[in-house]
Amino acid sequence: SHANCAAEKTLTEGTLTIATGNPAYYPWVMNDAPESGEGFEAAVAYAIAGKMGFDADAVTWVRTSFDEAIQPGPKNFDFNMQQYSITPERDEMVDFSLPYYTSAMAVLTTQSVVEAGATATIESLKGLKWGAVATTTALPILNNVIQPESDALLYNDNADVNAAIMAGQIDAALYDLPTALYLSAVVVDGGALLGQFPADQSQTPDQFGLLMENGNPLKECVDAAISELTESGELAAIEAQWLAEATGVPVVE
Amino acid sequence: MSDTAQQTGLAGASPAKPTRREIYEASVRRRSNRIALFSTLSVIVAIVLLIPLAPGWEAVQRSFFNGRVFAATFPGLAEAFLLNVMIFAWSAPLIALTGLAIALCRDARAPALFPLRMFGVAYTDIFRGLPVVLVIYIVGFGIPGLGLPRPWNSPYIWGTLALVLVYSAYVAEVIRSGIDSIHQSQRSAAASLGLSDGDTMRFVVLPQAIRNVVPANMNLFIALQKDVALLSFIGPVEIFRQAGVYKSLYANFTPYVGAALIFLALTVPATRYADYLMNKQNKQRS
Amino acid sequence: MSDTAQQTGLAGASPAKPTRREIYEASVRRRSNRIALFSTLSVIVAIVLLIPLAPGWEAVQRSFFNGRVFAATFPGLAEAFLLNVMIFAWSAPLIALTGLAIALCRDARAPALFPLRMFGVAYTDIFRGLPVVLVIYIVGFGIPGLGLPRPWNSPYIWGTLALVLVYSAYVAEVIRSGIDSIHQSQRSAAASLGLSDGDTMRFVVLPQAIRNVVPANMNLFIALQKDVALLSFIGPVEIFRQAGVYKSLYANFTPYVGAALIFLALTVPATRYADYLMNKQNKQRS
Amino acid sequence: MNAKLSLRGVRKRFGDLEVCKGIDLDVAEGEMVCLIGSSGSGKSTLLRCMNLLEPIDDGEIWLDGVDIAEPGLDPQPIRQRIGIVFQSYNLFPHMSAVENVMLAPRRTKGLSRADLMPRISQLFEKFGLADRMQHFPDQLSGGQQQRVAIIRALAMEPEMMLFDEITSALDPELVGEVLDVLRELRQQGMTMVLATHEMGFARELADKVCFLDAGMILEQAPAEQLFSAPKEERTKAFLARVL
Amino acid sequence: MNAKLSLRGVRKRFGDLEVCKGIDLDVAEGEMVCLIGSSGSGKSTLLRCMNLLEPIDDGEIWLDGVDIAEPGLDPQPIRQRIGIVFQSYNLFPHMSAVENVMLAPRRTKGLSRADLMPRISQLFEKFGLADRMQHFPDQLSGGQQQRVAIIRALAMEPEMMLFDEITSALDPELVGEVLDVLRELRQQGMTMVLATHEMGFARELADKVCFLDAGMILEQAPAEQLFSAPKEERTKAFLARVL
Ligand SMILES: Nc1ncnc2c1ncn2[C@@H]1O[C@H](COP(=O)(O)OP(=O)(O)OP(=O)(O)O)[C@@H](O)[C@H]1O
Ligand SMILES: Nc1ncnc2c1ncn2[C@@H]1O[C@H](COP(=O)(O)OP(=O)(O)OP(=O)(O)O)[C@@H](O)[C@H]1O
Ligand SMILES: [Mg+2]
Ligand SMILES: [Mg+2]
Repeated sequence: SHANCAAEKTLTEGTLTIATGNPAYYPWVMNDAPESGEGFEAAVAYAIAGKMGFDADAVTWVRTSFDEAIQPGPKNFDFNMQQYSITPERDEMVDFSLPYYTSAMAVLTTQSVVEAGATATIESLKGLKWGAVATTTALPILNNVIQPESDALLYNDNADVNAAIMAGQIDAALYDLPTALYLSAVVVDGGALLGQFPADQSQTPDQFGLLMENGNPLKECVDAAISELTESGELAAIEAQWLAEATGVPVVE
Repeated sequence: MSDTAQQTGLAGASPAKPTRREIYEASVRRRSNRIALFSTLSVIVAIVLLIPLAPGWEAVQRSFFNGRVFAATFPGLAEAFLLNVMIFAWSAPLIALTGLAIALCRDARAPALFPLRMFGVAYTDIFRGLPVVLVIYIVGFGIPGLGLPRPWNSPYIWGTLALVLVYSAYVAEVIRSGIDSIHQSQRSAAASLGLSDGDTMRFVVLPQAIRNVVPANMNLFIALQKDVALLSFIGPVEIFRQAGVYKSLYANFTPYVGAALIFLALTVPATRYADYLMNKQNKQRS
Repeated sequence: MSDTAQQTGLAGASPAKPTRREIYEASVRRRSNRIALFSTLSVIVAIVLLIPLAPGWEAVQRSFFNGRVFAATFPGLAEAFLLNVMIFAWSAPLIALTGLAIALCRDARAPALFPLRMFGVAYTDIFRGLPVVLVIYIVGFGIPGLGLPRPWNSPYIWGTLALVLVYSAYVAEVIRSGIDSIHQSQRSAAASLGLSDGDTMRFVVLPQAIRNVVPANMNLFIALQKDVALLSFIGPVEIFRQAGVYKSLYANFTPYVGAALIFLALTVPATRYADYLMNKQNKQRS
Repeated sequence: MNAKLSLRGVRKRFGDLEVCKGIDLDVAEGEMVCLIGSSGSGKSTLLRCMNLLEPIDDGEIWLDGVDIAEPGLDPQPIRQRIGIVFQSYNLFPHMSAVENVMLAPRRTKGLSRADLMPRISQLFEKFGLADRMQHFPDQLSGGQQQRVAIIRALAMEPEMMLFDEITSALDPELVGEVLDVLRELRQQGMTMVLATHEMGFARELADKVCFLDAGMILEQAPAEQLFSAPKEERTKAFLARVL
Repeated sequence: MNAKLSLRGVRKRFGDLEVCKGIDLDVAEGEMVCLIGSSGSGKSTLLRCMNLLEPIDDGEIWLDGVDIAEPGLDPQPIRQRIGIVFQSYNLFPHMSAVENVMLAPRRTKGLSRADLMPRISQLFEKFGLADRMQHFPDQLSGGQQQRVAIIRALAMEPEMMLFDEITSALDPELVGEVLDVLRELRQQGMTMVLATHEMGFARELADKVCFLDAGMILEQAPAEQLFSAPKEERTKAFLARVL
């Protein structure tokens, strides 16, 4: 039944074209190779495709930047999947699917900042020097929840934020929890996670959705597939497989 | 004078009566005004009517010329532009001074100053040869990594340094060309009065050289004002970055158009003025 | 000639015997060479010895001057630089032609061509007034949105267009100043032979004007080669973006240093040559 | 009206300055007319008006019975019929001598280089420049440049020629070679108008000499008569100064 | 040795071209020496050597019994003692006349504007420029500029003055006012060396005239004697050409 839903609605008949980032980051896509189906978003993508009636070999991947994804006009993908947060403002320009993941936000910092006395309290966080990737929704959370004393510095991508942390230009950066876990463990020397803002305690939780061209007829098919995956518990299983349980990270008070 | 007027009168063409060329030219002028008006209008009408017919015009309009987004973001952009102005304001004098110092290095003649001269050459060659954005990345993330404590590792300091390095190389070249353009006889005259080399440079050569290169330097400083936007890549939230933030917030490119308008409001008059100075100078020269 | 040589001989100072100035200058030269050598060496030694003593030097060296990363990434960077060269290669002629066309628009004198003249003025003012990176964003993401089908929405096409828009505005101004610099008497001479305005421009004015502005245009094209790097912001993986990808991959800034070296290898000789042409021209003028 | 070129009441002003104040002048076929007068009297301007380089404000200019001063007339074909050579040669510096000469005939008459070559090398030969055809202007002396400028004008086969103080920018020893060219043209019966301050030359060759003063032709007469018995006080004063 | 300035065997070459070929010359205190000779004979170069603007290659220059041509000597104090004025004035175009004059005394002698003002306005007054002190060079005529240049040199209170064809760039009617200045200085007993082509002036005022030819002083004698009875053939030929 779902297979019929997508008929004549995809970019290329019989094929589902999915976009992700360049590069795509761990743990969302392992080894920058979404075709393997390894990594949370890659696995979710193939699960959704399956529900919509596409075999694994009927899925093609393309790469886009954030700007290319929101650029007006016809897209070169059916949907785009790279941790796009759903916001009402963005929703006016593009279409989002139902959320496939609700993320906690986490504070990435370094051991030396922790040793200098930073703690997981809003009071303590306010005094830090903050940075973030300019195109993420970390920025509104930073400004609305933490309200730091000095203006945050903003960067193009994760790599530049990490460079700034390592150069000591910023104390801390706000990421979604899975990304922050990966960065603190692997990329940032002496990296540490200071605390997290759990999604269930937030009034405006950070929810990831698939991004589509405004008015894309495929949306209902995608939504149907996602709600089916959610209800059946398949989505939770994929999450448990690829995204580590972040039990050790204290909740920010 | 009255003599002339009389002769003119005698020859039959009083100033009041239009000559046949005047009559012809008046008719030409009327016709060409009509043509100019008509052709201008038709071009404008074509633009206004045809562009909206393009298939994606509505989408582009919503993404690029979105009134609601414009109104919501413009004040924030203008505020962010203050940071551009401030970075410009503290960079410009540093650039002028550094550029002057480098120009003097390259002009140093004593053999003991050979390393200074070589330094000047290497400096201008290297920093004129690199893309600004590359220098900003390398200096802005590299030097702070030397382990400087806050506030000495601020991206404002090192981003500014990157701009100073690049632009002072250009300014140095321009000043040096100004120094070279001062005729040897001016140095001779100063030397013959018993002035030292330093005094000759300071009181005789430099004032003239710098006056000669004002227009060229003005163009450089306009370019600087635009390149301040590149500092955003290492952190500072100036207008270009702010536009990017709004872009991702609204998933809309209108903020970039707003930023463009703000830039134009500043750079167009400045460029015009620099062109005017440049033209004046070229005229004087020939 | 032989007369002169004889007189010299008679006066007692044969060319073989050094004069007292020659003796003095030889000793000065020896001493200054020693000083120059010594001061150069001490500066170099100071740099080599002192910088590594800075607290973070090792970290910086590891992040910026990492031999292993350099060796691993340099070939990839050089390959990506081919894309810069290609974008440059197809942009440059387009820029030259567009710049020429705009310069001629601004020089149009017939009143019916008033919109053309205004268009030329607006074009140069707007595109010289905007940061290149802003134009690249607006054009590179905007026009494809007008609903163009692939391959007509390629970032290569529209990124190139952005570069052409900005640089042709500068080139047009330079060419126009070249046209203005041709003396009115040359146009008079051509007109007196019965040549049309078009032929006068094409055969008499333009060849001289363009020859005069070669050095200025060369500097613009060097700047263009550097600004090609900004196209990376809309997608093309040229050297700067490739360096960024390596940076993310290795969490290391050495690839940027590699990219800088590649740029310098190209732009330093080119800038030197442009300076040389510019100086030669200035000398001829005065 | 049997004059080749007739000026009637020609007036020309630059802004507030009236430079030609009603000039009447006839140049007959094959005649050589010399304009003399002090600096600023309007000689150059008058010549430039004659071949329409400057549009006149009022008056008529008849060439072979056609009023070429008619506003709105296309000046190009007229200019091709009347050659002019300037004081400052104005060769095109980026072209060799022969290219300077060939440009206008090639573009306006549609002739090829090969068509033109025989006649043009003949001209170069006649004026003693056969070995200089491939030289660029800055490789030529002032006198040679001026002769190339004359050849360039003659290559258009004009019906008449205007010369504006063509020797005054030359060193004295180079003047002779250029005046020889004019003698040669005179012999061939070219119609010529010549602004000059070489009074000896005007006296030797001119059929008619006009004395310009402050934009008016104050006196015109056959050369011998004007130089030996000028009527006007101002002419006398001017000749006293320059002779 | 009682001469103010003595040259002994002065040689100067530019590359392969020897411009001074062993010059011997004495200038006594209060004497006025004129250098004459055709263009390129080395007059300007000799003057520039005298106040060390050009280092000489060989020979000696004695000023008050001290050899100022000693290599390695600091030339600045010497140049302050010997003023020079050039053919092309070389005023500093970005300074007013009075600033042009004050710059050197202020910087080298540490005097303030107020210290200098009385004496300098006196100089401007003496040379008829009292009302031009605040003008910039491009607001002054050539003759006025040249007089400012002389005042500028005199303001350093030099012990002697060198003048290099200081009237040759001036229109004829402006020459007189500059020569008047020299007459005035002569009267005050200033020691002067003057390269000139104003033979009449040389004859009127010079104590001694030297004829330079191809870098050598071919003949030197009291003015009257040299002009009326030159001994050398070349001198005769030169005088025949210029008188
Ligand atoms: N394009 C122009 N614009 C304004 N004034 C001009 C122009 N051309 C010439 N004049 C003025 O017209 C007057 C006559 O100039 P013209 O060159 O015709 O004199 P001339 O007799 O040729 O003098 P000369 O012997 O110096 O060449 C002069 O006062 C001159 O300044
Ligand atoms: N800086 C220089 N470099 C090379 N050659 C020079 C230089 N200065 C002068 N000369 C040459 O030295 C010769 C003498 O020049 P100088 O100016 O002394 O002659 P002069 O007698 O003053 O001539 P004039 O009457 O033209 O001023 C000339 O041949 C000149 O070309
Ligand atoms: Mg004239
Ligand atoms: Mg001289």
